[in-house]
Amino acid sequence: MDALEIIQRRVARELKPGSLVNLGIGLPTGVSRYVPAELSVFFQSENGIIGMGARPPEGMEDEDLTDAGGGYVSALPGAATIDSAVSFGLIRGGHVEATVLGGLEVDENGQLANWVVPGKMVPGMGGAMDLVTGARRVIVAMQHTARGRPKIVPKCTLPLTSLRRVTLIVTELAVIEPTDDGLVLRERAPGIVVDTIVENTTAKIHVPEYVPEMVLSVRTLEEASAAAA
Amino acid sequence: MDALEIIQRRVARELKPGSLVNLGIGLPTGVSRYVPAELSVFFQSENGIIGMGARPPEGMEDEDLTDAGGGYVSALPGAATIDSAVSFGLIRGGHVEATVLGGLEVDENGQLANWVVPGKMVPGMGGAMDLVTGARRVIVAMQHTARGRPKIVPKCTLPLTSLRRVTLIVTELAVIEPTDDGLVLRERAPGIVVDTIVENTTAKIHVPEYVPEMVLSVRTLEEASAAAA
Amino acid sequence: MKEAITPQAAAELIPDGAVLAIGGFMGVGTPHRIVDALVEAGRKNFTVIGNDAGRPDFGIGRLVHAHAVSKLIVSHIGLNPEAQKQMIDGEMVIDLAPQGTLAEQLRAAGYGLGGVLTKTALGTIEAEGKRVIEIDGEEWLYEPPLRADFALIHSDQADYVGNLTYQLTATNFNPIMAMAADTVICEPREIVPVGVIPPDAVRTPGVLVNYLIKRA
Amino acid sequence: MKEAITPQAAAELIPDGAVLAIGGFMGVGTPHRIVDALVEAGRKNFTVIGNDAGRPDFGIGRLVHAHAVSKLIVSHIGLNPEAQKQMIDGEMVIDLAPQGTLAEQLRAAGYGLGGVLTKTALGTIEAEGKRVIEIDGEEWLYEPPLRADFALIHSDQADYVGNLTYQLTATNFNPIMAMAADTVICEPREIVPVGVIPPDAVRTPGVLVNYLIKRA
Repeated sequence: MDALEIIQRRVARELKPGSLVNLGIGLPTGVSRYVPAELSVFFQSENGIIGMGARPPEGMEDEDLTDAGGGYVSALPGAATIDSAVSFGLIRGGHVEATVLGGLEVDENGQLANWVVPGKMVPGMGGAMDLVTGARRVIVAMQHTARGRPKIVPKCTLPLTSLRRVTLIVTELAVIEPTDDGLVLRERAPGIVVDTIVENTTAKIHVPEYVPEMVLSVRTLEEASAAAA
Repeated sequence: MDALEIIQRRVARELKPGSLVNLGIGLPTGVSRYVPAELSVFFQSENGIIGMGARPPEGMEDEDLTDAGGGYVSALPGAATIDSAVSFGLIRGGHVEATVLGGLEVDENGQLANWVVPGKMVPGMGGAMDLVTGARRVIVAMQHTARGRPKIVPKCTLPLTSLRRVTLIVTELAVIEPTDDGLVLRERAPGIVVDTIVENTTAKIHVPEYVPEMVLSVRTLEEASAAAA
Repeated sequence: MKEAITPQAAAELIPDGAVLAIGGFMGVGTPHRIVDALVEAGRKNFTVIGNDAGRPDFGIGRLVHAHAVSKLIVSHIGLNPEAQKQMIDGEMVIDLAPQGTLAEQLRAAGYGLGGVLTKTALGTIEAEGKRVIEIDGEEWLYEPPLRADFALIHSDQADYVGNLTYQLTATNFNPIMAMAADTVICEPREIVPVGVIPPDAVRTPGVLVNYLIKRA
Repeated sequence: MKEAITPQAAAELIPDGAVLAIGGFMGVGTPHRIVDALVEAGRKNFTVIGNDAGRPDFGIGRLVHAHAVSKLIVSHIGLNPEAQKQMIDGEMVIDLAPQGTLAEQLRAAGYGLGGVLTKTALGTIEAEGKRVIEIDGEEWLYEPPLRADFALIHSDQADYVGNLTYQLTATNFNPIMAMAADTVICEPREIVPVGVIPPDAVRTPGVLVNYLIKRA
């Protein structure tokens, strides 16, 4: 299982049955592969649809049905079209239960930088600032390090996406929860020892006595409902 | 021709072809009788429809199609349903070309009081404050006096509906325009002499040398288009 | 999938003293069966946000008539003398707000905004004691967001995902209130299978709705 | 009744230097024929408000590619290297804004509001130099209304009254922009007779629309 799959599988287990979820472009998009249809998770694409499904078969694409990156998608039964004001009203008004986004850096305050590298990459924030500020839960799904450089740092050096503290950080090594008392190591990836995680993290990280291994199986509706209750 | 008909006929001539117009409940509602269909004036009812038509024949009423007073109406071809936020967005955003409203008092500043008589009648402002503040043109359609007491006064004694200066006052005696220099008498009703208007008005009113008589015929599309141009 | 419950079961969910946003405009588009169930259950002390006080014993007026409302936030009470009487008797507090302001205040709560900057009511007695914010030399009246514990709304169709459509002037405040409450209970005229309402016809996405009321 | 004109005639209405709000999201729901006509007419110095810079030579990117834009107010330029280049070269000013803020700023202009109070971007570099308004001890970022001279929008259907419907994700900013400009020009996929679009299906009332673009 590669790093991406570990992250996507673990994040998928965070999603609640029947909830509204927004997945960022890239790594987060792949999370939906590990969310079975029976969970009735509604994926929002912020360009204007709730109930987004996979890319349709070749030749059945429609130029009016795309995701936020412009890629073709489908509409699942029960889908709804929304304009940009409603779409971001759902995001900013706390109606999106969870958003899954990539990260460049997360720090000991749980603050996220993921939209700009000054002087180098200025793509614009798109909907990222709205999502990180407004979603009920913000899950950062990213590789633990970038070219060997830790991404979980004492203090973000890149411009923040929001002052808001994210809910959870999921990497191919660990699940880390930002709390009032700082970052807490909640889970480690299968076969990964705590020391490896600490070595690859420059932020101070609290390590409880017992750190369980991540479960990476796909949750059934029954399991997901029990976990949400 | 009674007082109401004079007012309604004269106000009807103010409405522009193809424009969005909001008529208040009561006297203003009757203005639509003197606006021929060929003008394509779109009447908004602020409870949620543009393109409101007359009450349907008995037995063809629908409980989901009413005006702001709860009376049954019809939908003309090209009608559109809107929710309350859009409806008042049209009003407050200056998209309503004209509103016609009744008045309790109008004063030398052109300010209108029409929603409350403290200690006596507190019905609530409904949409009146929004309409007077937001419509592009505000036409006050009212009887010149109430039980002999002038309603066009130096300074409103009743609470204002808005700080905004209304566009035009139409009564059964006169058409009066509030301007930077105060109230100006623009027209007199057929057979009415200027002195009668001045006697029935406690506000200072500027009387130009020549005050034409109101025209009360129903405007054709051709006339209305020429007037609007 | 959303549970379809009886109006009585809905009333059981709603405690005395709750803040209710109730859809409708003079009773048109009001969820009458939920209102009736609240009256029958003898609930009390509600704060009710709505367009108007309805008519005596109709629409929101039915709750007023049952003395179930301690505070009413509406734009109009003119067609309900009972509401006027309870206001004068000091039994019920009435907060009047311009219709457009009310719509924007509810929307602001639902959309995560800090409030509304409007010209409506600026400088009138309605603005007394309220904050005025100057922007580039221009004055705007500040009105805070308005949020409810429960939105009680009406729709035309619903599907079991909770997607809603509205019909004609029964739309009014219903879609706005659906965004502005912790729990949304909808009384649809008809519940249809999932997939029957085209995505472009949905006016309120199902994710906003918590409960549907069963057909009578 | 609204006049149906050619894209060329529409371009004639729009002077150099105008502020344009252009619908679409990565070119989906953008009025491509109007954009093409503006490029062909050699118009210059536009301020363009939109979701994004499109792709090179597609969507709003087509105007950027033609060097017709002097200022771009968008949330994203990441998929258009040409926009990045013109920004770095100082040929084009780019004002980045969060997507949700952009939507609310346009809406505020169309709805007669004094601006937007939001948490989005508060305390970030995007908020530098911007006004923060404290309400009940809580800080909110103030963002001003955003209005255009012309809204150039796409729709699915239109009737000759100007009523519009949108389809799926081609909706995006189009209905919001239709409220936020002095002149609204819509490029529908299809123009149908008046009375064919049911009142409940209309998403933009015709009174907002000034011109329709004829079918190709």
